Amino acid sequence: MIQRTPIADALTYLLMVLGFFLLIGPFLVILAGASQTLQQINSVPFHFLPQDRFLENASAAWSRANLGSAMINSFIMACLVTVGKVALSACTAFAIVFFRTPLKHFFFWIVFITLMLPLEVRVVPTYAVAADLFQPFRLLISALTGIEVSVEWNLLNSYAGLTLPLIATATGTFLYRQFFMTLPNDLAEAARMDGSGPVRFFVDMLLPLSRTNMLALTTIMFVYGWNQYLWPLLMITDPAYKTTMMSLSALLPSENSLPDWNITLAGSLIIMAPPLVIVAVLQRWFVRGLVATEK
Amino acid sequence: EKAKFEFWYGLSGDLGERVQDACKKFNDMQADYEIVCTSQNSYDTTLQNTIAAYRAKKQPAITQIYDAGTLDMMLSGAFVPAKKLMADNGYTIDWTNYFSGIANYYATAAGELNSFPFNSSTAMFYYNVDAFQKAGIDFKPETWEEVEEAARKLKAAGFDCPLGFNFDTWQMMEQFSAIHNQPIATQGNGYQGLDAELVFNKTKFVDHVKFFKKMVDEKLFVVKTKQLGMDIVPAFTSQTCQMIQTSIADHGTIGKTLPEGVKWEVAMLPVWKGTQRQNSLVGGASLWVMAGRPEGEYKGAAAFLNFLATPEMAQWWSTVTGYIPVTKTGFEAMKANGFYDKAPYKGRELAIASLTYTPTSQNTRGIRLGGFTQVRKEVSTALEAIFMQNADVQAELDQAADRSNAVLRRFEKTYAGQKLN
Amino acid sequence: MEKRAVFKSWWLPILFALPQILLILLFFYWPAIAVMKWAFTLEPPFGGVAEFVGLTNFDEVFADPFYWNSVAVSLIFALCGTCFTILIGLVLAIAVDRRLPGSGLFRFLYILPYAIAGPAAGMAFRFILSPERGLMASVNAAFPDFWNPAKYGAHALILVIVIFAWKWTGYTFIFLLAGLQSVPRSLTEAAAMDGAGPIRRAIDIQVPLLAPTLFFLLVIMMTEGFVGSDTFGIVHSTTGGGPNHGTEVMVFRIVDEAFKGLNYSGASAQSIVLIGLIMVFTFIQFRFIEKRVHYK
Amino acid sequence: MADIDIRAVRKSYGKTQTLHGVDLSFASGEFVVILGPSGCGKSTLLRMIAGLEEITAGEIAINGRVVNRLEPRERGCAMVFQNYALYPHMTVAQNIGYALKVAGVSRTERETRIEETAKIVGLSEYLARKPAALSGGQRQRVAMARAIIREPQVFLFDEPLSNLDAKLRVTMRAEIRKLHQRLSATSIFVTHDQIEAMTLADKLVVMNKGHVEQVGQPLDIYHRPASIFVASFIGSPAMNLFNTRVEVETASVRFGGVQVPIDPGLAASLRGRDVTIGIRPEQCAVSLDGSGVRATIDFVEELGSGRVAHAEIDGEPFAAVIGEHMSVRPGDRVGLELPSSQLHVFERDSGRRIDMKINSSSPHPAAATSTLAIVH
Amino acid sequence: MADIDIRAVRKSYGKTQTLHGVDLSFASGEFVVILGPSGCGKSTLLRMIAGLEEITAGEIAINGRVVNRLEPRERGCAMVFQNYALYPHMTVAQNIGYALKVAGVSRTERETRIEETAKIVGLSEYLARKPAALSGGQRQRVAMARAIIREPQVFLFDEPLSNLDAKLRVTMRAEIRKLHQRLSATSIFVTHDQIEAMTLADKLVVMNKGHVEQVGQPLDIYHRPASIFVASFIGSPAMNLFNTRVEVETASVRFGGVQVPIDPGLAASLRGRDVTIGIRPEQCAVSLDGSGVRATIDFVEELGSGRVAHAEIDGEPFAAVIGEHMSVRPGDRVGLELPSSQLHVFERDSGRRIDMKINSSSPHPAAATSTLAIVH
Ligand SMILES: Nc1ncnc2c1ncn2[C@@H]1O[C@H](COP(=O)(O)OP(=O)(O)OP(=O)(O)O)[C@@H](O)[C@H]1O
Ligand SMILES: Nc1ncnc2c1ncn2[C@@H]1O[C@H](COP(=O)(O)OP(=O)(O)OP(=O)(O)O)[C@@H](O)[C@H]1O
Ligand SMILES: O=P(O)(O)OC[C@H](O)CO
Ligand SMILES: [Mg+2]
Ligand SMILES: [Mg+2]
Repeated sequence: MIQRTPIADALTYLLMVLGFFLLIGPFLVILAGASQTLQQINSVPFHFLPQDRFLENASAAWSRANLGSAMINSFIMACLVTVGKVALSACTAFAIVFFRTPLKHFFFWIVFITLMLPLEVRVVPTYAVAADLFQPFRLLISALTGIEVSVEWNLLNSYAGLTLPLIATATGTFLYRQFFMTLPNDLAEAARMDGSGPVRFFVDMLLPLSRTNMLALTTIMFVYGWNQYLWPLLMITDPAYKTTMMSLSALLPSENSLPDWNITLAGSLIIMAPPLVIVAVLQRWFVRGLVATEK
Repeated sequence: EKAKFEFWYGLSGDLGERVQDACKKFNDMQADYEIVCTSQNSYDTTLQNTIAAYRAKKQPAITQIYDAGTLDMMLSGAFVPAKKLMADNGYTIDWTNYFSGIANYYATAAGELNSFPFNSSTAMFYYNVDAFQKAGIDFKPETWEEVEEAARKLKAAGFDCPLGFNFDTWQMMEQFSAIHNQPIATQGNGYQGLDAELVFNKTKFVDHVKFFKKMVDEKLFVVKTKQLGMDIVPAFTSQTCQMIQTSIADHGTIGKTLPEGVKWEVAMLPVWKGTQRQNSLVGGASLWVMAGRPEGEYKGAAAFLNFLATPEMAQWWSTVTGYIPVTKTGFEAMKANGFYDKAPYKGRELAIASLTYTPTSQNTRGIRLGGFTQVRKEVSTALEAIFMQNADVQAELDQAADRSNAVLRRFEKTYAGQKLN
Repeated sequence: MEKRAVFKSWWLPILFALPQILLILLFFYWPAIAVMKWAFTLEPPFGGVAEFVGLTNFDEVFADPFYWNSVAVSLIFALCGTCFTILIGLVLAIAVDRRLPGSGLFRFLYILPYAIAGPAAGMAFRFILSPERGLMASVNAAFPDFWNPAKYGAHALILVIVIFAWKWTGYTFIFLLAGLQSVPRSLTEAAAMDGAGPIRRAIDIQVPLLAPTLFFLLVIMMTEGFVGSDTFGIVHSTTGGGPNHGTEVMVFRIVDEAFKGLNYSGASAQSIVLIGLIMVFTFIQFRFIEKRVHYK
Repeated sequence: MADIDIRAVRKSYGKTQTLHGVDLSFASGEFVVILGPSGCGKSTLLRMIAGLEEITAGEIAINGRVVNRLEPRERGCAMVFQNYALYPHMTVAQNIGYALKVAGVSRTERETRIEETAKIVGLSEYLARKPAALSGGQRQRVAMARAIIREPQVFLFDEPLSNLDAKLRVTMRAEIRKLHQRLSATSIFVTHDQIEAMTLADKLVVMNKGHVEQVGQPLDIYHRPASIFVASFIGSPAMNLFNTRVEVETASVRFGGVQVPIDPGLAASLRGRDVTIGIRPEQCAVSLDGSGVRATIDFVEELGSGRVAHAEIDGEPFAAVIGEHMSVRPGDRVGLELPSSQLHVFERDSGRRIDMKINSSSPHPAAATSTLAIVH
Repeated sequence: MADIDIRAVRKSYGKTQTLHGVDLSFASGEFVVILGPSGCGKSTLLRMIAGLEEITAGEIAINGRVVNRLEPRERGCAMVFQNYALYPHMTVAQNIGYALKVAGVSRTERETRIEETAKIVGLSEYLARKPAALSGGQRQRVAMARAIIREPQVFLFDEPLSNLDAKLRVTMRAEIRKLHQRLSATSIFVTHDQIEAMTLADKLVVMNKGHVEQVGQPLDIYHRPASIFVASFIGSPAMNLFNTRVEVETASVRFGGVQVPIDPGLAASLRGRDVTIGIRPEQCAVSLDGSGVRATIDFVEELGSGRVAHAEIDGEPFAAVIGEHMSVRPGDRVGLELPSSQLHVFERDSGRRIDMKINSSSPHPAAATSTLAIVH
C-alpha cells in the first residue's frame, strides 16, 4: 500500500523498541548481572553493561546448586513428558476424531475436562496416588472379589513419577484434535478407497502430516516439562532426582553469606537456556502449529 | 551387604553439612548399616515431606522434626517411641541423664521420651561489643529498658540499625513468654489437654509487641527479613545491626562469619525490669523414628541414635555447631575440659544457664499445641501486618489468636477421642 | 464442526485412547475423588480414620476472611495479568504487523520470554526489581520507599503480575499477530480506499476482527492466571504469598494450607471451589472455541 | 466393467432426508454423468456407491452383488475427488502406488505399474515431485492415475474438473473421455457443469433436491426436458419460460399480447389449465419487420461467436439469439417468432412436461390420458 | 469521470518483473475491461492505479495529475474487490457509510446518502444486516454501494463476479452495465472471463505475461486478434491454429494435404516465411461431400444449442461448428472449407498478426512494409 506516513513508521519502531526493552530487557539485565563481579552487581546505580566474569560465575553456580545432575534430570524429565505427551495425545485424538463410536463423546469429555485443571489444583491427592499407583486397582479388586492384593508400585523419586502425572492432561490431545479436524475429509476417504485401514492411515498419513503440530507440541511440552516446579518440589526427596527448578532456591544467596546475585543470575541463565534454545529453534513451527489449530 | 536406611533432616547450609559429617562418621565406623542422609532444606519442609512420605508409605527410618511439630508427631501414631526402640534393640540409655527442660518438651506425661533430643538450642541475645563501646555503652543489656537505652545510644552514635528483628515468633513470642512466665495457651500451654486455648493476646507479650512497635517508629529497632533482602543473622554479621535475638545454634556461624577482631557477646534474652526470670524453652529439633519400616532398618536406626548419644559425638556436635549438649553428663564433661572457656565457644554455656535458670513452670515446660506451625504463621503474619503495615497491635494479635484457636479446634476435632499421654 | 467419522471399528479407538484415558483416570479422576472425600471429612495429617463433617470445611473456608482475600488476589492477579499481556501483546502485534524492515527480528525476540519458567523468572525479577539493588535502588534512593514489595502488599502484587505479564506477553503476541495476519488484506485495503489511515484502520477494522482471538486469549489467560503452573511458581519463588497475604493467590493458599498447615481437608474444600470456578471457565471456553464470535 | 443397480436408495442425516428414493441402473462400461445444482445429493449418491457413506434404505448392487455392507476397498471402485485429495506428504509415485502398497504388492511390481500408469496420464517426468509442486492439471492427473492403477471395475468422479480453469477443463474433459474409451470401466461422473455433462455422458442423470428428475441421453434431455427444472437448468442462455393459460378455441397461448399457436390436440386436452411454456433462445426468430410477439430490445450481448438480444416481455426477461449480420440496437422494436414445434409445455403445478407421446425413457408407466403424458 | 494515463509502468516484486512497461490511456467515462489469463498482472495494474501497490517505474496520471506518490484515499478511486472485502463486523449500512464516516461527514447526511445509495443497488431492506447474513449477489451489491457512495471519479473492479454462480453473474453483469450508464464514471474492470469482457467493455485490454497484447473494441479484437495469444485466448471453442508455410506461386498455404488459398498480395510479401494460420470453428464449413481439407471426425460434442465436430489434421486437433441437422458421427470422412477471407495470418516467430492494412487502433506506428503491417 502506498503510504507516506513517516510518523506512523517512527511510532511503530518506537513501540517495537519499547517492546524489546520490556520483553528482552530483563534478559539483558540478567546477562549483565551474571557477568559482573560481586562488587559490580551490588553497586548502585546498576551497570547495565555485561562484563567478562560470566564463565566464573556460571561455574560457581554450577557447582553451588549441583546443576550438572539437575540439568540431566530436567532434560530427561522434559524429554519424557514431551515424548509421552506427543505420542499419547496423537493416539487419543485419533480415536476421538476418526471413529464413529458411542464412546467418542465419553472419551472427549473425560479427556477435555482435564484441560483446565493443572496439577497444582489437585496436587495433594495426586501425590498419594503417585506413592501407591496400584491403590485404585487394589481397592477395586478387593471391592469386587474380596481378595486383598499386595502389589505396590511407588512412583516417588523416579522419572515415571516425575512425568506420568504431567502427561495425564489434555493440552496436546486438544491441539491434535483441532489439527485433525482441519484435515479434509477426502484425505481419509481417499486412503480408505485405496484400501488403507485405520492403523495404516494413522501411520502413513496422520503422523507425517502432523509434523508441524508435533513440533509445536514438542516446544510447548518441553518448556512445560522443563519448567515444572511444584510437582518435583513435592515428590522428589532423593537428591539424585533433583531438577533444575528445585535447584533455584539453592542458587539464591544463602542467608548468612554474601549477596552474590551474580552467581544466582548466572545460574538462572543456565537453567533458562535449554527451553530458550528449544523455543528459539522451533519457534517457526511452534507458531505455525499453534496458530493453525487453536485459531 | 549393609542394611540401608534413610534419615531426613531439615538443616541446610553449614549446619546441614555437619549432619552429613555425622552420617559419614557413622558409616565409616561400622560395617553393618548404611545411613543415607537427605536434607529437606528446612524444618517445615521436613515435617511436610515426612507426612507426605508416610502417607505414601515411603517414610524414612529417622526424621528430624522441630519443636513446633512435636504434638503433630505425638498424636500421629506414626512413630516408634524412642524408649521402646532402644529397649527392643538392646541398648540401655539413661533417660534421666537428659536435661529435664529438654526432655519435657519431647516426653510423654509419664516422662518417657518419644523422640531423641538431638540439636537443642534456645534463643539468645547477641550484641556487638565494638559498637557498644563506640556508642559509649558501658553496661550489658539484661533488661529491655537497657536494650532501649543502648539502642538510643547506638542510634545517636550513628548506627542505623541498633537492633534488628524479624517475625520469627520463636524468640519474640515463645521465648519471651517463657522467661516472663507468661502463658501462650491455657492448659499449661496445652500439656493438659487438647482443649487448650491461646491467650498470647492477653499477656505481657502484647505490651512487648507495643514496645517493639514504638521502637520501630523511633527507628531504634529495624525489621530485617529475607524478603527485605537481609535476615537478622547476616544483618548482625555484616554489622548492619548491633543487637539481635537468635538461636544459640547460630553461635558457630556468627563467630565464623564476623570479621576477625570484631568483639561481640552473647547473653541471655533480656527481661523486663522487675520480672522474675524463668527458664527459657528448648528449641531446635529432635529425631523421630518412623513406624512402618522393615525390622532391619530399626536396628540401624537404633545403632545410629546410640552413636549420636555417645559422649564423643555429643561433644563433637556441640563443638561444630552451636547446639547445646543435651545430656547432663555431656555438659559436665565439656565444662570440665574447659570447652566453654575458649574463645569461639565462650558464652554457649549461657544457653544451658538460660534453659535451666529455674525449674520449669506451667508456662515454661514447653508448648504442646497441635498445628503449631500454623499458629506460628498466624502470629508472624500479624507481626508483619503490625510492623510493615501499621496495623493495630491488639487487633492483629486478637485476630491471630482467634485464627489460631480455630486451628487448635480443628486439631482437637481431628484427633477427637485421643488423649495426651 | 463434526468430522465425517470414517472408521468403524469399536475396539481400535478404545485401544488408541486407552493409555491416556488410564493415565487420566489414575492421575486425574482418582485424585479428584480423593479430594472430594477429604473435603467432607477431617483428614488427619498422617492418615487414619477421618471423621465425616459434612460441609464444615466449606463453612470454615467461606468464613475465613483470608480465603476471600486470596480470591480477590487471584482475581486481581488474573485480571491484571490478562489485561497487560493482551494489551501489550496487541500493541506489539499491530506494530509488527506493519511489516517494516526488521520487524521479523522483533517477532522472533518477543516470543522468547515464553520459554522461561515462572519461578526462574521470579528469581531473576527478585534481583531486577529488588528495592536495594539493581534498577529500583536508584529510584528508592531518590524517593525512599517508592518501591518495596517486601513491605507493601500492592507492590508485591505488582511484582508478581509484572513477572506473569512478562512471561506471557510473547504468547498473546503470537496469537494476536497471527489473528491480524488472518484478517484478509483486502479488508484493510478496502478501508484504505475508504480513506482510513493506519491508526483508524487498526481501531475500526483490525481490532474488531480480532474479537475471536481476543476472547480466546481472555479465557486462556484468565485460567492461566488463576491456576496456571507459573502462578504458583512465581508467587512461591518471589513473595511466598506475603507480605501479610498480599500475594496469596488461591493455588498458593491451597498448597500452603495443605502442606504447611497440614489442613488437607480445608485445602481440599478450597480445591473443589477452585475446580468449580475453573469448570465454569472451561465451559465458557468450550462454547466459544467451537462456535466463537465468528463473523463468517 | 460392471453394471450397477441402485434400488430405492434413501439417505438421511439424522432427521433430514437427503435422498428420497433413487432408482437407477447403469450398464457395464457406460459413462454416466450425474448433473444437478449444488446440494441436490450428487456427492451423497456417489459416496454411497463408493462405500464411504452408509445406505439408510434401499440397495446398491455392483455386478449383481449387493454391496451395502461391504467396505470401500471391497467394492472395486476407484474414486477421483473434487480436490483430488492427494496425500501431500508423498511424492507423485508414492501417491499413485499407495493402494498397491497397502495391498502388499511387491516393490518391483509396484514400480513397474506406477511407471506404466504415469505414462498413460503423461506424468512420467513428475514422479519424484510432491503434489504441492504440481499445477492444477497435473494434480488432477495424479488423482486419475491413482484411480487407474487399481484397474477398478467402476470409476467414480466427484466434480474432478471444478477446480480447474476453463482451458484446462476442456483438455481434461477430452482426456477423461479418451481414458474411458481405453479402459471402458463403468464411470460415474458427478458435476454441476452442463457442458461437461452434455459432452461426456452416454447417459445423463439430472438430479434435484434428492430426486432424480430425468434420466436419458444428453441430447434427448436437452430437447425434451422432462420438467421445468430440467428445462431451466440445462442450456445457456437459459430457456425462456413464461406462465400462461391455454385457449382451446384458438389452440394458442397468450404471450406478450399475441396469441402463439400450439398443437391443437394438446391444446384441447389442456383446457383451461395453468401451463408454463418454454422456448430456447436459439429457437426464436427475431425479425425487424415486427411479425410475432413485439418487444423492445434492452441490450445486445456480443459474444463474438454470436449475439444475444435481451428484452422484457410481460415484465419477464426474454433472450433470443440473433444472426451475426442483423443490426439491432437497444431501443429497437422487433418481432419474435416462436415456432410452435419448438415450444415446450409444462404443467404449472407439478412442473412436469406435457407431451403428445409417451416418452420411452420414462422409468414409470405414464399415469395420464391416452393422448397426454406427463413425463417423469 | 476522469481520464487515466498509464505511461511505461513497470512493476517488480523483488527480482521478478511482473509488468514490463504498460502504456494505456483511458478516456473519461469509458468502461475499460482488462482481460487476461491468471497471473498476467491484471490485478497488479489495477492495484497500482488504486494506490495499493507501489509503482516500480513509469507514471500513472489521473485527470492529468501524476498520482504515483499519492495515498489511495487521495486518488478519488473506488474499488470493488474480488471477494468484496466487506467489513464483517459492520452492518450493511455501516459498510456503505464507512468512507463517509472516515471523511467526517455528519451523521444525518451520512444516513441520507446511505439510504439513497442503498436504493440504487436495491438494498434498502437489508441495511441492518451483517454481511454474513447476505447472499452472494447481495454482498456484491453492498460492495458496489460502498464504492458508489463515494461518488468516485474512477471505479475499479477486480473480478467482482468471479465468486458468483453462473446465473447470478449474468444478472450482475447487467446491473454493472446499468450502473455505469447511470453514473458514467470511468470504470476499469478486471476479469479473466471472456464473456464478461466481450459484453461489458467499451474498450478491451488484453494482457499476457505482464504485457499489453491488444487494446481495442471487443468485436474488433474478436475479429482481428493482434496476436496468436489473443486469437487463441478469445473465443470458445478456441480458434483453430496451424503452422505452415506460404507458397507464393499458388498464393496458398498447405494444410491437411490441401492447398488453402490466401490473398495473393499477402502471399507475395510473406514469401517463404513461417506463419501460423488461424480460423474460428464457426467459420469453417463442414461438408459431407468432401470438398476442401479432408478429415476424419474423432467425436462430436453435442452442446444442445450447437454441435462441435472434433477432428485431427496433421496431428493437431481441429474443431468446427456444424449445423444442427447435419448428421456426422465419429469415423466419418468430411471436407472442411476454410474461406480465405476468414483466415487469420500470424507471423510465427513474433506471434503478431499480419494484415493488409494498418490497424487504426494500434498505438504504435506500423514498422513494416508499405503493404504489410504487424499489428501490435
Ligand atoms: N454429513 C452430513 N450431515 C448432514 N447433512 C449432510 C451431510 N452431508 C451432506 N449433507 C446434506 O445433504 C445434501 C446433499 O449433499 P451433497 O454433498 O450430496 O450435495 P452435492 O449435490 O454433491 O452438492 P455440491 O454440488 O455442492 O457438491 C446437502 O443439502 C447437504 O447439506
Ligand atoms: N506480493 C507479490 N510478491 C511476488 N509476486 C507477486 C505478488 N503479487 C503478485 N505477484 C505475481 O505477479 C504476477 C501477477 O499477479 P496478479 O495478481 O496481478 O495476476 P492477475 O492477472 O490478477 O491473476 P488472477 O487472474 O489470478 O487474479 C503473478 O505471477 C503473481 O505471482
Ligand atoms: O534454629 P534452631 O535449630 O535453634 O531452631 C529454632 C526453633 O526451635 C525452630 O522452631
Ligand atoms: Mg458434491
Ligand atoms: Mg487478480
